[in-house]
Amino acid sequence: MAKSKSRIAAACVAGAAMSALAAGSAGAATAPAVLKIGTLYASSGSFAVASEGQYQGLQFWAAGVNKAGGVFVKAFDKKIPVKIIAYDDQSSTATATTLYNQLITQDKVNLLVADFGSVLTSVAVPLAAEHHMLLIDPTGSGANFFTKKTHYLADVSIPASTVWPIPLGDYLLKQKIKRVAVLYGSNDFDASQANTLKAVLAKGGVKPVYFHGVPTSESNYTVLLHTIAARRPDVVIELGYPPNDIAFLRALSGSGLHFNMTFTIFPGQLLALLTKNVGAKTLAYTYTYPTPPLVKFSHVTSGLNTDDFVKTYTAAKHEAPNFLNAAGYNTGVIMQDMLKTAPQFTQISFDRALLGMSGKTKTLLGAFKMTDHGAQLGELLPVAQLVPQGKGNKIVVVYPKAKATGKAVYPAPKT
Amino acid sequence: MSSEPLLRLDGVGKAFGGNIVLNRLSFSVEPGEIVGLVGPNGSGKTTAINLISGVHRADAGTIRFQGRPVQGLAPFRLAHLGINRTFQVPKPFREMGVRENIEVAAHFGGARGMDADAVLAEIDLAGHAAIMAGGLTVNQQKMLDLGRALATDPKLLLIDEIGAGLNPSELGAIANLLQRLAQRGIALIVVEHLLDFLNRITNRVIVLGAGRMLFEGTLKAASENPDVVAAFIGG
Amino acid sequence: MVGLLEYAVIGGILYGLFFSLIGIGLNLIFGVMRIINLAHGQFIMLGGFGAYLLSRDLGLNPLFGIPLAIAGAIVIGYPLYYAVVPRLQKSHDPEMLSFILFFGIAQIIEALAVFGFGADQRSLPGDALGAGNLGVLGQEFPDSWWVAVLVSVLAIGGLYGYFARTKLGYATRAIMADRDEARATGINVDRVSAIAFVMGLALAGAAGVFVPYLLGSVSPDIGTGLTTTSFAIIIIGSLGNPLGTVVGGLVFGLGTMLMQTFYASWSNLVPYVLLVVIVLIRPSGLLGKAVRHA
Amino acid sequence: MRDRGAWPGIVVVVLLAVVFLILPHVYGNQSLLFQMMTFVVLTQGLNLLYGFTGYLPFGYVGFFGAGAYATSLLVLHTDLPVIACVIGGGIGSIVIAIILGPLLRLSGAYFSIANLAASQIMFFVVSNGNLSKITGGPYGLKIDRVYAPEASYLTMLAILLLATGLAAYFRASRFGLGLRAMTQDPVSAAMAGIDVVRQRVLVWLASAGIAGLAGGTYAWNLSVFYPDAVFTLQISVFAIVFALFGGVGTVIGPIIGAASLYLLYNGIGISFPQGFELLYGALIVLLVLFLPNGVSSLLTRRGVRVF
Repeated sequence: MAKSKSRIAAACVAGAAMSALAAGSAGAATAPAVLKIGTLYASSGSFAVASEGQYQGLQFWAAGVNKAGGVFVKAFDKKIPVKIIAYDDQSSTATATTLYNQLITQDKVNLLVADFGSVLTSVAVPLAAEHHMLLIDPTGSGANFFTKKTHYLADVSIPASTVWPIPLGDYLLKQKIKRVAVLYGSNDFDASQANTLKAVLAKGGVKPVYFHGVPTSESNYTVLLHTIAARRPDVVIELGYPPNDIAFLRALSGSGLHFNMTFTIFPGQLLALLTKNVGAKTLAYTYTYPTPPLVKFSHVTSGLNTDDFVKTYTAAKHEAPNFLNAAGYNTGVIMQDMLKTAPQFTQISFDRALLGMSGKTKTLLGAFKMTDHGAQLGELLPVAQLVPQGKGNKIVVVYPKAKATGKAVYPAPKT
Repeated sequence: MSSEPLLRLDGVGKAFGGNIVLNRLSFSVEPGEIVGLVGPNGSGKTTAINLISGVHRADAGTIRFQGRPVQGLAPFRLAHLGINRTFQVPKPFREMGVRENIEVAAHFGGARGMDADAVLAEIDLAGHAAIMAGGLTVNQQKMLDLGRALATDPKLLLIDEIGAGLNPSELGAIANLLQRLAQRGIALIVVEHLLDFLNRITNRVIVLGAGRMLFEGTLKAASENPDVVAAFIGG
Repeated sequence: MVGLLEYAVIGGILYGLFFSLIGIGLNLIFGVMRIINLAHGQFIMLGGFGAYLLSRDLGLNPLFGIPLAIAGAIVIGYPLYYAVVPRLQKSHDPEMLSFILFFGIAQIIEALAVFGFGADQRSLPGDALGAGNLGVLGQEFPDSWWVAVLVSVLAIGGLYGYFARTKLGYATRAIMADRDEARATGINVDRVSAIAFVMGLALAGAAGVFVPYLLGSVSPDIGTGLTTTSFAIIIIGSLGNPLGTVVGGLVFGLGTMLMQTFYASWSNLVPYVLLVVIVLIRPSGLLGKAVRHA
Repeated sequence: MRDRGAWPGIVVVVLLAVVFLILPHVYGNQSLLFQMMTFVVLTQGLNLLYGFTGYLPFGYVGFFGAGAYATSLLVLHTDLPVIACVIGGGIGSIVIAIILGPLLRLSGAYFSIANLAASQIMFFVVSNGNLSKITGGPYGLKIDRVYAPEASYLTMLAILLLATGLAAYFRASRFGLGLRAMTQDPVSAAMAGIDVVRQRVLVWLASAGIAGLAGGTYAWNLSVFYPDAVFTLQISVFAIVFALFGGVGTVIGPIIGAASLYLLYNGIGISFPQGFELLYGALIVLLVLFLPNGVSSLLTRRGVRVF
């Protein structure tokens, strides 16, 4: 018993020390010497790859602004350097909950940025609202989050996954492709896309010939592909996470089966990873949603445009950026604009500033459009095809017309 | 009621995976009686005890205790009714004190008034009350098994080879103890290979051979019965 | 496009045979040592990364990952065995304590793998085990499946031969039947167990070589899932019985592939529902005690 | 010797209450305190079963998740007060435990792994897209209209005291003496008149109920969650590791184990995140090798009877 008491006492002392040290406070009237941005990332577990990408993008942004003397904060009419305080949640929501709280209550960060994805963002949503902190949410787009008006949630870098497949569905209808097979992971991200796609197709009178969820952990697609092939689809759409896409594409190339059109999500976000794992040859003629930097936005109102971002990022990190790096960087750019326009240094003023920027701001990810529910409508993802070029593949945007850079090769030739 | 014996088996049988180990066993036991159960290894003695004490369930026949059928009852219910036993390989609660071993049975055995100290004195372990049961010798552990059974205030005790490995003076002490228990009205069924020991305490033995009852009567008469002799010699 | 059922059945048999190899190392170690190697899946993962490194840096065929797995199992397995197993077996509850201890080891391996290889998915050249398809009864499967199945059958057959034909194998079986008695009859229990431990790890590593082919890719976080699936398989078959693992693998493979074909979204339930149902009907697994004592 | 009565239990319960009522005023990260209590509750709940009957439930998280879902669905579909919904979560878990009762016929590793499988089945069923209309499926659940960190903190504290009280009862009562007897030898325990099956089932239900209450309160505290958050195997694993670290079969062992290791977990996680998994893994290995009966055995070895 004595032992447990002394441990708890130690915790008390540590706690007291921490609260004493944490001096700065959100909404303080005097300018802080450094702007504390709190965030989480996952070094291990199922979200590690994506989360670290996003975190590196944010770090790249912070390094950039600090080199220029910090971000301009309108409320204090001066530049203030930023400092990122980041903890590792290891893809665990339980750990993430305490760490978000740590950032809010102990580190008293000025701005709170969520970890990658809906799962690790979810636990921060009520916590931020409770502590009246604006949760800046780069990639958490769960349909559950944006159900009411709030000052404490802002999805900044990707549109809700429910709207992603709208152009894809329109494209299929326009091309009069009737035999559609959809195979999706049973998780928020993939299932919500599958359901949107189904609804879009239904409007055009198309009912998928195959429409099934598989476990998110699914890794063997050989027999599934055979079952799908038995329905003689023209297009097979696989909505998954990167490991699913890799397993799916490898199984497809090994199976000897061939479809006129194959679509998966992640070649458009993590092209290097997918190419490394499944090979350029297998990826050829696959369709995807291309994301920056695979599609370029050259006219921006804030931050670097896509090409400049790729150049500077590659120079700084000796590695070409992917979408998640861009999303992390974009989060920084949006915050930078927000601080530049918010008249007061308060969370509500920040949220109003973001709403004010909505529809007027363009970044390397395209247009920034946010609802008062905090949802991002932004730039709809086009449809593109990977077309062989040299040893690799190039992205050819095929839909919508306004963004198209070429015509689709349909049906896809056997490679 | 008065005509009904304490325990009565009628045509009791048991098979394990098609292998018949006990076939149509019938006998009865009166209060205060000590009955010996003998037979070569594998003849079904321990199985008979397991069936009566509820550790296994009979496939055929009826077992009546005080006139009511008891086959199929869980062992703890039989313990509450007054049937208890010891084990060939003693099974004390090894990481509990000797006294705690007795207390458990006194508390849960349906005889809450039982005095643990009296039981400890009876089985001659009063001096070891505080040590862990696992620290006792095997023979002491057998006595502890007996003590745990006694703490439930049994009417019928099934004693499975308590004498093996004891020296003559220890055997004598146990024989005296068992006789004292019988005098209190407890019926005992004693499985034993040591025929001298049995001869000393029983009036009646039941001889099993290959799962069947070969003989019932005095040990002396049994030793003259040709079936019994054949079973023991022929194996 | 006939024969969805036939395709699923043949696919299930092939997949199941491969998963017998996935599970068998765990079962061997449990059977001989009563030790639950909760890091089993992490050793499979290391086997996958071993083959990946050979293929990427030395340009070797991934099949060289198998001898590398054996070498790795010897280098890691012997010291690990002597460092932990005898100590665990002296404890009051080796089964449970080994579970915890190997959970710790699993964490260590996973952390080191993330340090060493990064958290990304990696895979092996798709055509290294043959780029075509091979059919049986008109149902075609990728060459890599057949190679994986062939290796699985050889490895399990080899293990069977080891048990049936070699002196060490006899000794191993004696230990599986009764450790103390085996020691009493003069068998060097520690030496034989150490060999079985190393073999268990080597089988896990060898299975890992094929993971990128049958499961798409390998990454540091796949270990835990493989461990729980392996558990289901060896319990369905019956703990401690290597032959049972093949039965368990086949039941798992067939169940999964049939489910995938007809009720795709429920296919992940297969191993666990089978496990619970079988364990409740036959607590000792499909090939329970009857076979072990035979 | 044994009959020290209820005093040690009362002392521990009062101490816990005082400590966890004061802590939030000293240390502001209430999520950390809440989760620490959650893990102490789960560790104690697991200890009830493992420490007092020898059955190690690898799938203990299944009851936690079942409680979380039962509570949340009650919040969404009824007008009951949240506390009643949390109690409903406990009852929901007990119902699951009754359904899974036959698992108790299994022993050792078979029980543990079958229980693990059962928890995975619950997870997969709850998160299956075909049941989205009922369970939220992969989209998870949102009950943020009742979000109340203070109230859920106090509720978790009440559950912590309940779990500790139960452990103290098991430790000091005749009922608990019976449990110890049947863990050591079930056949002899039956001959001693103990209804082994009934006692074991009661403990199983109590243990499941504690996890269910904890799960319900945890869901209330999160208020937006995906199935994975309440069904992740990490929760079982943590409870097992914490219990073993402290020492099972005692009242304070699991409390010490969970509180200290959880603090360490966060300490490493916050100060040295890269090395976290490695250090934690190494710590577990060293513990099992050198302190297999938990830290409370350090006292036992010196002749102190740990309560």
